Amino acid sequence: MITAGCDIGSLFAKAVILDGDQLLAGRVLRTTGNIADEINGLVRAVIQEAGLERERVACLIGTGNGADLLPGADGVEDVVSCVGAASGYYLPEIQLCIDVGGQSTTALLLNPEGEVADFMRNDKCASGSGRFLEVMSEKLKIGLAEIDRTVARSQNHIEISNQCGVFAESEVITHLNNGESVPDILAGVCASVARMVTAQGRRFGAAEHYTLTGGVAKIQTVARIIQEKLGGTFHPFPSDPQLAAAIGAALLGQSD
Amino acid sequence: MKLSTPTGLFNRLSLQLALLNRLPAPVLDKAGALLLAISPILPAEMASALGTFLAPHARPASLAFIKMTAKWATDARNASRNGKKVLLVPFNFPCELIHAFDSATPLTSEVLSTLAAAVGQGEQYWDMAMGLGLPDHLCSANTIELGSMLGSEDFKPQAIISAAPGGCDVNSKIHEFVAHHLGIPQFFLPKPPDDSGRGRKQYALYLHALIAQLEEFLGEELTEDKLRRVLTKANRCTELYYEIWDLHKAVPCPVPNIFSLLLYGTRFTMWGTDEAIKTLEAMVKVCKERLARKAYPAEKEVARCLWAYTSYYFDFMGFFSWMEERGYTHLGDGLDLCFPSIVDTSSRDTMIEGIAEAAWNMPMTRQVGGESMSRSWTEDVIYAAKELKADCVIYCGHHSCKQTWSVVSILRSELTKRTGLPLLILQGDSWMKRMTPMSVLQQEIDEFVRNVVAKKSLKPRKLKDRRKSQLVSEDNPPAAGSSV
Amino acid sequence: MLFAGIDIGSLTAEAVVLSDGQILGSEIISVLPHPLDSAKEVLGRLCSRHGIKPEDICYTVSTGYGREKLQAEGLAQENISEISCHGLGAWTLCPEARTVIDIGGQDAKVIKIGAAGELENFVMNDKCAAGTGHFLEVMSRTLGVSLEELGPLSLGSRKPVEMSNRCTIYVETEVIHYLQRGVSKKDVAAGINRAMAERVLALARRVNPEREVMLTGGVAKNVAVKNELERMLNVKVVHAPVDPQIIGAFGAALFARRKAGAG
Amino acid sequence: MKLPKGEDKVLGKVGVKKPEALLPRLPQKSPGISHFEKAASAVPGSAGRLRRIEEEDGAGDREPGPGLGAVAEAGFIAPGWFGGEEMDEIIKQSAVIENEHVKKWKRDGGRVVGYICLATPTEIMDAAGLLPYRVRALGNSQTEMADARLSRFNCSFCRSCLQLGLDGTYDFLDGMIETNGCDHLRGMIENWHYAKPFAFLHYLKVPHLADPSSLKYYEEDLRLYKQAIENHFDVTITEAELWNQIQMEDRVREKLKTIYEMRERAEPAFTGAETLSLFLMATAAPAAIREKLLDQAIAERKDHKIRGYKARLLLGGSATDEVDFIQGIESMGGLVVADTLCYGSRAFWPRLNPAKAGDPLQVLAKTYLEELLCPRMFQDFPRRRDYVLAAVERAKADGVILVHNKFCDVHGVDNVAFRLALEKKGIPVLQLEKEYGASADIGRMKTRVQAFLERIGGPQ
Repeated sequence: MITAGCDIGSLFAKAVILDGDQLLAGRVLRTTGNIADEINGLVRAVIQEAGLERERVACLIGTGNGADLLPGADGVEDVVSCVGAASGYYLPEIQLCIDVGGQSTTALLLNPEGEVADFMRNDKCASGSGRFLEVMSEKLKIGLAEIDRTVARSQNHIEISNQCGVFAESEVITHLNNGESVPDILAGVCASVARMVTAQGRRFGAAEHYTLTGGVAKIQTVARIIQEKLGGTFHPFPSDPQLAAAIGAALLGQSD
Repeated sequence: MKLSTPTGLFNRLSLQLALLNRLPAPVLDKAGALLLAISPILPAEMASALGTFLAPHARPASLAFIKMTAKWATDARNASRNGKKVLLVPFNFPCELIHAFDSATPLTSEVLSTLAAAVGQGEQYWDMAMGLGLPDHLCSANTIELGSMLGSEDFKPQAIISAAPGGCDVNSKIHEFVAHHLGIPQFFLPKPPDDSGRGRKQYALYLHALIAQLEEFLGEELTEDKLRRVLTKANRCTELYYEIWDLHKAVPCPVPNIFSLLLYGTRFTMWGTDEAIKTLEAMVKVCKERLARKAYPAEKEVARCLWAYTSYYFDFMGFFSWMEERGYTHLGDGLDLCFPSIVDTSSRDTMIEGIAEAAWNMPMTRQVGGESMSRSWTEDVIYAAKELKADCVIYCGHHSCKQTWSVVSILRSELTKRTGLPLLILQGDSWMKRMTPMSVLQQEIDEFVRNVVAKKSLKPRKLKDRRKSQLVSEDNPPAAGSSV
Repeated sequence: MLFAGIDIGSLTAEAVVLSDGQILGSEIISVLPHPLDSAKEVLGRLCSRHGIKPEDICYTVSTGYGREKLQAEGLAQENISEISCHGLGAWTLCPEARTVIDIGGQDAKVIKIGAAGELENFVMNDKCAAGTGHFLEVMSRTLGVSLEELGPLSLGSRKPVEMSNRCTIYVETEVIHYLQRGVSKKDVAAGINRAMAERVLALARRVNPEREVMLTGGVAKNVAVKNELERMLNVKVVHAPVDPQIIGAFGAALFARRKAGAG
Repeated sequence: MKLPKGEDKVLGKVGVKKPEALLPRLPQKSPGISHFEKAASAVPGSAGRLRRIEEEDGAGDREPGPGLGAVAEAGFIAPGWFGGEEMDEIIKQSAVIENEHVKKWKRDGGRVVGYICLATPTEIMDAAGLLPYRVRALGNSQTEMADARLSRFNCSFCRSCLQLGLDGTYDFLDGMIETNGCDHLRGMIENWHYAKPFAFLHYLKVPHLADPSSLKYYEEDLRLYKQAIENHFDVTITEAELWNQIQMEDRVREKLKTIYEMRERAEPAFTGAETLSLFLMATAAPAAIREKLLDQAIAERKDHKIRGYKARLLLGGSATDEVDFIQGIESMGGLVVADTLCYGSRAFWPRLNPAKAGDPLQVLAKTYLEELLCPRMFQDFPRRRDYVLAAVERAKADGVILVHNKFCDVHGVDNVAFRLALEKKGIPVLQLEKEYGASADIGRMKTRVQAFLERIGGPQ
């Protein structure tokens, strides 16, 4: 059966097409105010990328904060259910999935059946989220895609200790003014995000096997620090981790 | 009567309540029905408050509660005219002690803030306190009411009693600040964090000292008769408290969600008065009738939620009915966990001892004022969760509750270990919508119930046989062209 | 004799050059990652536009976030906090306005000036960082309008949306939420401007603002925030006779003139 | 555009001074020569950016001494303007948690018991032959282990301490004395103990009032504390030994007070950052060493004079052991000449009565409870206010900086009340709310402090 999943988050919309449990196509789109058209376009594009006709898609499932904005959806699922389904299905050995989204970090505890046993969102402030990382790298005029390459040039450890995103930005400016290099500061920002994510990941206690999903999981620098700090065995999500919720949605579309 | 609109929180509220109180009971009842009838044309929030308070299944008790609150506020409003002094007390203080004095009347600061939140007026008074430069991590339950006293032409009490030292730094501190700022005396009932019995003894000493100070301040002796008059009624309240407690146990729960608030609203303001008895009796009556009819507001009871500490009051109480509509039962929150005892009314000493016992067990004092903040709180939550057959616990995460925030991770692990019950940790200010909007909180509760609590009762969604799968083949990388 | 003031903020950099006590010229640019680059760029542009050589400037005072760096690297002889600079600049332009509200990129500040222009008191946002220029910048970007448009856009709104979040990053999501659900940009912009004014209000209350208030910094150009503040604080916002964004740099230049003994 | 008249006067008033005050951040070390001799023989023009404030007064620059590199390697920024051998050593040792004195004590078989709150009479531990160690975080800001337990709404100082507890930094502790200092502190110790139980934990319950019945209660609690120590460590604490320790502690307090007096002089002998380092050392070393170190510091700085600062400041507020933070203020020319900090004057200002009369525990109870200068006491705001006002007057402070860690309620509120009281007396106040250990936060703080210094002018 061919199903589609579409995850409309706070900053990005993602869409995937699954054939059974095989990923045919996936796309990520930065959304702006004109969401209805964008989502329509995104779904069309991903279907096209899979080389299919719309009729072949048996079921389109929406998830995310903006799930209600998905035109022609056959159903809506919680992000937690979707991320849980995707990580639990493809990574049967994990007990914990840390999903780092645009504005929050969620720790999902999975039971041996791969179902969500419990989950916990992060504290009120947005640090430790994708948006935090984005704001900081914008300040340094580094695109998200260049973070890893930039940090690779870092020679010194700079510490960013403020947890408030806006105050952390002023910390970044202070470091710039002190003549610290952009790679060093960026390394500090990544470490700071990783610490927040780690703290969230530890809230259920130590997990032997875990994975990371969400856009931030793509930043190798952050993912690596999280792995160092958490210990245990890290299982990389077998596709673009930013697509995890969309994949889970499509997967749940197959479950009936 | 002055015609200008009063500015302060208490002045406004007490005027509104005084007007209500003038109405004869049948008229009030009719007025309630009328208000409800016109609620569709009222602003949505106002309608939701009325909908919650005056919903037919809760109305008899709510009306009794409104009358009781009106009496409480009017007594304070007219205190000086009647030769009485108004004592500002915190919620974790046995107000029956003040009711026993002829020359004093208690006002509870947190209840005033809650009422302000219920009519959407909280934020403006909070801003007045912030205007003084007070930190924004204070407790809004106190700061809203005290901000009004500090920043507007509001009514001022004659003295403040603080029962928070030992239970809550924030409350104690803001009380001290206000007493100092207004230049009024402050009396204390601190809680020694000691479970060995030594602390309890010292607590009784503090209470005796407090009574002596109050007698001197009021120029009135607290006689055995006065105590007995109030405590006999308090004992009746206690009986009714446990009746309501027991009624909670039935599945589906016959107790309307808003009764959690009505119950402790009564405990914190008028315990030991006829009005309190009437309110509690009305509540019991409603619950019993509903039990007999097996009435439940929603199609079915989806989740039985025990709230670990406070609930949310900033959305005109609509939150309680929202839960009911979704089949989420509110089994009460931490503020309901005050476990009163029947007081031995045989002598002045036994009665004061009874008050000490009641004070020692007031919410917050009893839990986070214990020798271990986490242990006493955990024990109570686990006890209540088991007794009331909860299937989940929700912590509202009021940002000011530093004590509970400090140990909520311990509560969670103990709860999971000992009962297997999940705990949802939310982050919202109970009294102000600024921290987290209600829509977000509701979303989180829904998500929690759907994914963790009620999953068992839902249709199981079997994915294909689970197997470790290659999501994509090597030659067909996904999301090509996708960007971060 | 020429004197310069350079204000390196977190979002923009400004330079002002004074000649004989008059503003010879001013320049505003968006900051570059390094404050030195920003300073060289903004001053360079100013100089070339007005046909002066940087060497002709006999004294320079730096202010803003990059102020120390500029001095350490010899681009300025002296650094003075933006609070003093905004105070002096505003007072010089408009001596009757004793309260200055400056909303910068990272900080909002309310400054009280004495009768003779001295810094009497000030408060800055120590709490959550919402209520700063950064907030408006993020929000206008989310709305897809320029900072300048944000004010006029909201003027016709009858039903400003209510921003229930305090955190900038969360408000951003709230804005997206409203837009996605078809609320008009006008009402969202009005909600943003009101939220901004509310945050400044709490700060301003702490110093009892005088009847006449001057707004400096980029936000001063936002007519809606100005209107809201006038209403909420019951004050009159006076207009600076120059671009309100250059007042910090102007104050710095005044200090430079004074320091060089040419005052 | 013409400038209005009178602008000149104005600028004079705003009072900005040449910002030469980039103080040397590292102590100088030059064996055999005390710092004032060094100052006299300083070579002008050689220290580059690390210019001393005194250069204004013609003392000139001087060469950074040897030892500088070694200190820098130790990974901290020492607070000194001047070295002096002993001071250098003290500063160096005070910047590490398990310092050499503690290490030696442990090597020699000694046992160390931690405490945090200043309502903990350390004499009882000393009398039992234990080393009382006041827990500190020294600016640590990485708290991911603690953040998984405490919340973001908890004081960042407490989260930092918990992190160090969980990550093993405090493994040298043989026990802990807990107090109900504040809600954050209680929660911190509960989590520490829950995640990593102490071998010995005693909870000393300190009343929030100081009336006679509370005093009696506290005295009894001290007895329980003494018994708990005796039982667990299998020692007997004699009355004579308690008296010895009370006398010793009083001597330490006297010396600390002397240091504070030297710092409050018209030409102070210690900077604020140095004083904090001394204080930190005096609460993390065996009794004999505590006294010796303080004596040495006093002797070394007897005739030392710090000049050329812009303003004299008093620093008050919540628990902070951040030498960096004070140094940041001082690097702008605001000399911290007095403090009312909990890691500072409040911990030793009340003197003990060493007269050997009556019950020593009673003597301790009276000092530690009745004279406890802490906002956790909910009855004596006027006393705390007067304490601040007196310190301002004594130290001739030009202004007061009141700081509290975000989410610290007791200090957050007290600071507002202090500010109102100080402003009423015409004393300029700067109130700061900050995150503990965010050393880079100094950028944000600096703007405020610099403007404050510009506002109050100070000696020109």
